[in-house]
Order: sequence, then C-alpha cells, then structure tokens
Amino acid sequence: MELDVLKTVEWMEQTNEKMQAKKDELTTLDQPIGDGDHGINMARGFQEVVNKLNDTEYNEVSAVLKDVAMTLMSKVGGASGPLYGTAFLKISTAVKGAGTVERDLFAKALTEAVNGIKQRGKATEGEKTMIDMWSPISEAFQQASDFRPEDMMEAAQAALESVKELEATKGRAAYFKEKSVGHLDPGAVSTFYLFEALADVWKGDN
Amino acid sequence: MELDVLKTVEWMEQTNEKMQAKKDELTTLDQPIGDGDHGINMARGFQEVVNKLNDTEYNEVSAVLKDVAMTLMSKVGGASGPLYGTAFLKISTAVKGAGTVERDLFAKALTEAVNGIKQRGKATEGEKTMIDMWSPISEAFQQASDFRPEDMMEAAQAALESVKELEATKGRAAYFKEKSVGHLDPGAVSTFYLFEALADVWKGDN
Amino acid sequence: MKKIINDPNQAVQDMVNGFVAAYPDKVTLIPETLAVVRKDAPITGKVGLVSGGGSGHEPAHAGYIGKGMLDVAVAGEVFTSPTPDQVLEGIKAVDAGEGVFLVIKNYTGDVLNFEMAAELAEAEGIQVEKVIVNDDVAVEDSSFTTGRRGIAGTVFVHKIAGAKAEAGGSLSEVKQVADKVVANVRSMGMALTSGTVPAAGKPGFQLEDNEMEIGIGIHGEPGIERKPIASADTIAQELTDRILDDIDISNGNEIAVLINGLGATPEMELYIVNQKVQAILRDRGIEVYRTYIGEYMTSLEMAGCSITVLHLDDELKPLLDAPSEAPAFRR
Amino acid sequence: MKKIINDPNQAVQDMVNGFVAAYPDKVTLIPETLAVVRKDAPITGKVGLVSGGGSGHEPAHAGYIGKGMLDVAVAGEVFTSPTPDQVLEGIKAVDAGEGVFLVIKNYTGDVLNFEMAAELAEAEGIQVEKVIVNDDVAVEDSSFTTGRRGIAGTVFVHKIAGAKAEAGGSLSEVKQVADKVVANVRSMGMALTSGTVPAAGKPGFQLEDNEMEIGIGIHGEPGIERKPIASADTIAQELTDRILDDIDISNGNEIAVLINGLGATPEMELYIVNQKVQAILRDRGIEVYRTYIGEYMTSLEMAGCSITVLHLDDELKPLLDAPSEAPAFRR
Ligand SMILES: Nc1ncnc2c1ncn2[C@@H]1O[C@H](COP(=O)(O)OP(=O)(O)O)[C@@H](O)[C@H]1O
Ligand SMILES: Nc1ncnc2c1ncn2[C@@H]1O[C@H](COP(=O)(O)OP(=O)(O)O)[C@@H](O)[C@H]1O
Ligand SMILES: [Mg+2]
Ligand SMILES: [Mg+2]
Ligand SMILES: [Mg+2]
Ligand SMILES: [Mg+2]
Repeated sequence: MELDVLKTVEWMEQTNEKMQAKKDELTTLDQPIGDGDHGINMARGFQEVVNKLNDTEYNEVSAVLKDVAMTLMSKVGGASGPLYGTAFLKISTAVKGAGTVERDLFAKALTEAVNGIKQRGKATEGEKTMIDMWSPISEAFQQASDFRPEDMMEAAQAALESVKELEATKGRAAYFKEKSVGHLDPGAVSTFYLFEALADVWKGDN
Repeated sequence: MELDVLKTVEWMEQTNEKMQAKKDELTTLDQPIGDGDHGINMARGFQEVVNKLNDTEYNEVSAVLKDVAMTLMSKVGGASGPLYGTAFLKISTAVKGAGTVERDLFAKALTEAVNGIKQRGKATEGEKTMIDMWSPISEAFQQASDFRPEDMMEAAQAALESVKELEATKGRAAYFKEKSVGHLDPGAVSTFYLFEALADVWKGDN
Repeated sequence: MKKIINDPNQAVQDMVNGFVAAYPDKVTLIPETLAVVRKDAPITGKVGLVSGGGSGHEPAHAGYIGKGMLDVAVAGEVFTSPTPDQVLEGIKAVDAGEGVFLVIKNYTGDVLNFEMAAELAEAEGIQVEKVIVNDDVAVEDSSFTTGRRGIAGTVFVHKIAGAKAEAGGSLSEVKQVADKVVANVRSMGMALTSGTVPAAGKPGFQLEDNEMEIGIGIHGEPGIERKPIASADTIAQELTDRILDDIDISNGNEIAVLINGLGATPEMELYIVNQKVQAILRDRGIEVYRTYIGEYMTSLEMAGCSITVLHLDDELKPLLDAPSEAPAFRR
Repeated sequence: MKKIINDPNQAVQDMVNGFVAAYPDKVTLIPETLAVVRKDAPITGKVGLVSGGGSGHEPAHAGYIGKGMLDVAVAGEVFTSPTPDQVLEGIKAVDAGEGVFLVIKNYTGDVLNFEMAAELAEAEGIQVEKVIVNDDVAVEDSSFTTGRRGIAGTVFVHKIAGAKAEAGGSLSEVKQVADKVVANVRSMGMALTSGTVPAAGKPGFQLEDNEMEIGIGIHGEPGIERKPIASADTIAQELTDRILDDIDISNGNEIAVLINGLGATPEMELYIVNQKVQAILRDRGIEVYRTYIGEYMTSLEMAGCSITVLHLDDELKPLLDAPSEAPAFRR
C-alpha cells in the first residue's frame, strides 16, 4: 500500500461515487432505526469533498485528508459529520510529513481515527455504530505485514455480518433497543464503502 | 290522498329511513360539486325530526309539520337546513286547521313551499338546486284531479333526469360552473326521497 | 380515515369542549350550543362581534375570540353552517346595547342561517349589522350567481373589525371598516390532497400523486383546475398573479400578506412559497407592511395553501396592529 | 411525495430565505449560513440565546426568535444537525460580552455539533453554557445510552430561558433556570402517519390504515410500539399516564400543558385530545396554569401529536408569562 496525493484524491473520488450510488440504500437503512438521512448526508458530504479537492493543489497526503476532515465537518452535520470529520482529522495528523503513506503508518493512523471517533461520540465497540466497522478494519491492519486489500475487505465483510446482530445503545438507533437487532447500522455500511473504495485504489497499486 | 296526523308522522319516519339508508349516496353526490356533507346533514336532521315526533302528541297535521320545520331549521344547518325548514313551515301554515289534508290543499301548500324556498335562497328554477325537484313535483300536483302516487313519482323521476343536465348557478355547486353539468344535485335527490316516502305512505291509502 | 377522535358524530362537541378547557379563564360555552363566548361579554359600551360557520377550519373561528377580536364564535357541524337558533344565542350573549356585528363568509348556508338569526335578533330588539366576506378570486363574481367564497381573508376582517369595536367604534363604524376590508382583500388557494369529513369517512376529492388542484375552497370542494404538480415558485406566481389581476394595487401601495396553510402543509413549505411571493411583490414595487404565515383558516387535513393580500391604508394599518389576545392571533 | 417545494436539495435554503422575508425588520440571515438572527443582536447587557437543529420542525426553531425568546436559530438540513462552523457563527453574532447560552436537544448529532461549536467559541474567548433537553419519556433513560430525546418540551426551555435572559439574568442564572425547566418537563408523542424528508422522497415509516405508533420522535424515527388506532380519549390517557408516571406532580401542584401537533394533524383533533387531558389532570387534582395548543415542534407532515407537561413554581410562572415577540410564541 502506497498512498500518495494522487491516490488519496482518487480514494475520495471513488468513495464519492459509491456514496452517490448507495445514497438511497443508506437512507433506507437509516429509516427503520434512524431518521432516514444518512445517505443524503454522505452523498452531500463527499460531493463537497470532491469539489474541494478538485479546486485545490496539494503537496502532501496529510493536507488532502485535513481538507476532507474540514469539509465533512462543515458540510454534513448530524452525528456522522463530526464523527467522520474527527476520523479524517486524526488520520491527517498521524500521517503529517509523509510523502507517501505506507501500510504501517496507515495502520497507526487508523488506530488514532478509531480512538478519535470513540472519544467524540462517547461510544465504544459493540454499540452498533460505525465504530463496529472502523475498529475491526483497523485491527486487521495491525496484524500481518503481507496484508492485502482482499484481507481488509474480508474483515469488513465479517464486521458487516456481526454489526447486524448487535443491539444499539448509542445514536438514534438506541431508541429502538432490542428492535435494532437484525438491522444493519447505516454508519457502519457507509464506512464499509469508504474502505471498499480504498481497496479498489490499493488494488491498482503494483 | 289523505294525510292525517298518523300518516304525516309515518311520512317523516319513512323519509328518515330513506335518509339513513341513502346517507352515503347523498354525501358522495355532494363531493364532486359540493362539500360532501349533504347525506350527513339529512340523516342528522330527519333523525332529530323522528325523535321529536315520537316524543310529542299531535292533534293536527299542521302542528306536526311545524315541528318538522323547526327541528330541521335548528338541527341541520348548512344551506339545506333553512331551505327544507322553510318549505315545511310554508306547508304547515297552508294546511293549518285541516284535520286531514286532501290532494287539493296539499297542492296549494306545495306551491307555497316552492315560493318559500325560492325566496329564502334567492334562486329559481333551472339553477340546479332542490328547487328543480320541488317545483316540477308541485306543478304535477296542480294538474289532474285523479293524480296518483305513481304520477308524482313519474314527475320526480323526470326531474331527476333533467336536473343532471343543468349548470349550477346557486349553492356550492355554482363554483364549478359548466363542470357541474352531468352531476346530480344532492338536494334534488334528497327531495326525491322525501316524495318517494310520501308516495309509499300514500299508496297505503286506498 | 385516520383521525385522533372519539365518535365522529361527537367530534365537534368534543372539540369545542377541548377548546374551552384550554382557556377556562377567557372563554365559556353558551349552554346547549356550540357557541364559544368571551367570559367578559357582553362588554359595556362595545359592539358585539360575532363570527362562525362550519367546523373544520380551526383555529377559525373560536381561536379568534379574545380582547381585540371576536366576542363569540358559533360552530356548526364540520363544513356545515350553524343553525339560526345557535347564532341567535351567540348574538344575545354579546349584545351590550351597542348592537352586534356579524362576520359571515359567503356560502349559501352561512348566509341563510346567519341572516335568519339576524332577523330573529332584530325581532327581539337587538340592532344587527353584517358583512359578507367574499375574497376568493378563484370563483367568478356575478350578481346572478352565489358569488365568491369567503376564505382566509376573513381573518383580516375579524382582526380589523375587532380592533375597531374594541376601540369603541359604533356599529356603523365597525360596519364601515369591515366593508372596507372586504373591498380590499383577495385570496386564492391550491391543494395537493383533500381532507376527510369525520362523519363522511372518505376524502372530498382524490388527486393522483402528480396532481394538484388550483382554486380550491376551504370545504373540500374541488378546485377550478386540476393539473400536474408545479414548483413552489410556479404555484406562488400563479396564485399571486390571479390575485393582483383582480385588485388595483400599484407601485408604492402598502399591503398585508397572509400565507395560510390548509391543515396538513408543513410550515416549511409556506415559507418557501413566501420567498417567491415577496419577490413578486418587490418586483411590482408593492410595499409589504406585514406578513403572516401559518395556519389561520384550514380545511381539516388538506395539504395546500392559500395566499391573501389586503390593500392597506392609514385607517387599516393601526387597526391591524392593535393588540389582540385571541389565542390564534396575538398582537 | 407531494410537497410545495422547488428543488428538494434547496428546500432548507428556500425556507430560511422565506422566513427572513416575512419579518425583514426583525430578523436577518448571517451571511453564508442558515442561521437566522435577531436584527438587534448582539444586545448590550444581555446573554445571547442560541438554539437550532435539523430543519423540518417548523415553527422551530426560527419561529422562536424575538424579544423575550431566542436571539439566533441555526438550521441544519432536514433532520440533520447544523455543522459546528454554522453554530459558531450564530454564537459570535449574539455574544455581547455577557456570554452565550445554547439550547440543545439530546440527539448525538446535535450534541456533537453544538459542543464542537462551543469549544471553538471558547477558544475565541466567548463564555458558553448549555442545556441538553431530554423530555421524551418514550425513550429509556440511562447513563449508558444516548438517553432521552429532546422534543416539544424544548419550546418551554426557549420561552423561560429567553425571558430570563431578556430580564438581564446572568449566564449562570439563565443556565440555572433552563436546567430547572429540563428537570421539570416531560413529553410523549404518537403518530398516525410519518412525514417524508424532501431529499429522501419516501416516508420514514409506513403504517397500515388501522395502525398508530406510540412513542415516536420528531425525526420520523418509528416509535416504541405499533398498535391498532385507538380513540382520542385512549390516546390521551396513555400518553398522559406515561408522563405522570415519570414525574412527581401531586395534588395541588401547578403545571403548564402543551398539546402539540406534529404537522398534519388538524387543530380540531388537538382540542379533542385536550378535552381528555384536562379531565385526567382535574381528576388527579393537578392545577393547569396555562394550556398551549397548536403546532410548536413538528416533524414535517407527520399526523400525530405530543403532550408536554411542565411542573411550574413561582419562579417559572412569571417567566412563562413574560412578553415575547417571537412570531410562533407571542405573549
Ligand atoms: N455516538 C456515536 N458513536 C459513533 N457513531 C455514531 C454515534 N451515534 C451515531 N453514530 C453513527 O452515525 C450514524 C448515523 O448518521 P446520520 O444518519 O448521518 O446522522 P443522524 O443520526 O444525526 O441522522 C449511525 O448509523 C452510527 O453509525
Ligand atoms: N340558493 C339555493 N336555493 C335552493 N337550494 C339550494 C340553494 N343553495 C343550495 N341549495 C341546495 O342545497 C343542497 C346542498 O345542501 P347541503 O350540502 O346540506 O348544504 P351546504 O351546501 O351548506 O353544504 C344543494 O344540493 C342544493 O339542492
Ligand atoms: Mg440519520
Ligand atoms: Mg354540502
Ligand atoms: Mg356544508
Ligand atoms: Mg439526521
């Protein structure tokens, strides 16, 4: 894995494409156990991200990710805006100074991101939120040094299965208590797409 | 035709039965060219009429009809309440003093009723209102002395056909102008049932 | 039909009871009627102000009772004018010897029942005057027909005649200013869905998912034209144009505007309509003195809105701004 | 979806523009934001009062701007909290050096974004305090969860904290009285239909013709229990019982009651509900000091209502009754 400025921008562009394509799906997921806006929020946010990135010249991955963070923070709102914003801000800080981001550094940055989300949202693993996607992906990254995009997506896929069975205690889904079991968490699913986009860019590496 | 107190009460009871049975039909007729309450108004009004008549002793047809008038006036509201009320008040006045009301007297009373409705509602024939049922029935009564219930209903039936083709210029239906053509007028139809009830009572005469 | 009611045939009685229970120190029910009256009526030296009509238009009419507006509101069944005896009780309850003024919306039923009540009151020696509100430009106006309907513009009649009466205006002065409001107010409405009369159980009319109806009244009467749903801007333009075509308001004139929700329309949409209405008025050089937005004269749970324009002058402006304690029109 | 809008993605912008256009002498828009602010802000010597949240709750929150209530209302997208930078602009616009008070409804999004804004403001040297409203008894309350939602009870917080600030209360005094309101206010709602987020195009949830949902929030979140439609009296009983089970209000205590329409419910139905609510309270010997009925905190075109009870004392009563020029809560 070698994230340079170009690839980071590509990651965001691919993420945006997915969010636009999955807008209705994410919104529908947010209806039974939320307020039916997550797809709208993500589509709006990542469109603004791409607009911002296309308008700006960057020399550093960290700078790209800082703009991603600030744009999400100031264009999304809701619960997901500050949480995604915090995650990208933490990654940006962690990779500061690096011309290209290698797997090890990215793994460290992801740990920071997970901690940032937890702190911001006063939540932890097992509460049926986006943390239950960010955290297992981050953990998978820490393991093997021959970690490949396919491994990441395997972890993501497994997380998707297990998040469904959790009972929500944080976010809007918490109002439904045991009724939330059996539903996917929209924030976990949008996180899945974020990393799926990363996998696609990463696969193009070699 | 010989209307005594008993038969007059029976007329109102049969009218009430019809209005209850036709409540939805009359309301539905009032929806495309009115405000969808005529059946409700008639059902409420004639139920109150019957309640009143059952609670009271009468020696005179005129007294029965006066209570019918006052009850309709004070329990119906809308356009139809004062108009029906006025009609019955005029009939009551016209038959005052008569122990039984014969055809000739009733024919005279009907003329008064029609004039009363016209004056109250500032309307005349051909404006697609209940007048276009009251008036032809009244006219039919004035004709032959061997007038039978079947003749009355023939006139009523003919009026029903022609009222449909009229364009409304009075009442709520007037807002629809040429669009009112092709629709039955709910007030004309409730008047039809009023006289159908009379025909039934009258047929029992012999 | 989905409604929060008990027995459909008791809906109006329950509503009137619930209204009085909300403001027990301000209003009371005239026994054996559906007429809600100011507790301090009749008020010495003041002309009594009476309004009313069928129910289903809440907050009209009881919501406009209060110091500075109505003294009594007589409710009929849903979309059905109250009966003359009930209106008479209302008149008698608010007559303090200065006479009583009736605000009537121009529907055959309302006109007949209120006029009969006026005759009965006059027979009892009460001086009665009236105004018939006919602000709906969707309906053709002709002396050979029923004429135009009275819709949301009625609220301005309540407000201004109410202020005049509260200020000690005589019966003829109240009538004069009410006539002036009626001469200077125009409205027009549109709907996306129709409401359901509780006792009828089904909507007054049915529209397809892509249809709207222009020129509807406030009783679930269908409108004058059915067409594909247009944007808020297009709707605002059409209604405002129709209104301004009908009344002589020119550059520099001052008006009041009312964007009225018909029952089920989110206030968000009324603000969106207002954005365009104000732009149109600005372009024409018409000065907006006051704007009111909200549900003032509804038609059960109809989704839609009406626009009302009142041409103001130096007499009407202070009366519009005068204090009012009516729950639905506080100033 | 049937709505009177232009572009669904522009609905909030159009709405905010339309709101400001209605009261151009009273409020203005902070440039490049969706924050509506009193024209006379910042007001010397007065604590600034900030509220806001997702749109779709109109007249909340901009309708509560005015002398005696809020200074600024920051709107987010429909059902989506505004972003920290926008809230920050709102805070800065109303800070007159006496500090700024934030009224936040307890949703993760609102709490996160408003708290981030507070941190940013404090970094710029502005004193900030806040209250988190959590009046919805339908939701379980526990320190391990998100906790209860903030719904219509928020309006009482606006009113009372607003009156305190207008009267010259210090930042800590405003906080103290706002905390007291939150400790003493409880609400619960129900719905017959759900609203549709314009950009989503389909309703938040679907109910059968004979179903209702108890314990819904104000964002189209489904409720805690779905069951057959009951009568208004049964609904009123269930909601009122749940509220009174949760708060210690006894014989002789005084309260304020709010019967709130959620967007598409005719006011008639709210009065019918009120009839029963008042009867229940009377039976329990609870004194109703004030009743408010109407649309105060809505959820787009949701059909349904919520009931709010506020336990009053001698400090809260005059603040509730203090003058307010906010268009949606005039006193
Ligand atoms: N406290 C929290 N910690 C982490 N993630 C959270 C928290 N609360 C909510 N989320 C995430 O946010 C998602 C909802 O985002 P979104 O619908 O955009 O915001 P909102 O809930 O304000 O409408 C949830 O699916 C969940 O993954
Ligand atoms: N001016 C009028 N003269 C005679 N009949 C009228 C007049 N206006 C209305 N009607 C009759 O009244 C009927 C409507 O009655 P109803 O629906 O009960 O009252 P409303 O129109 O007040 O809702 C019409 O169908 C018509 O026959
Ligand atoms: Mg959401
Ligand atoms: Mg009718
Ligand atoms: Mg009617
Ligand atoms: Mg949201």
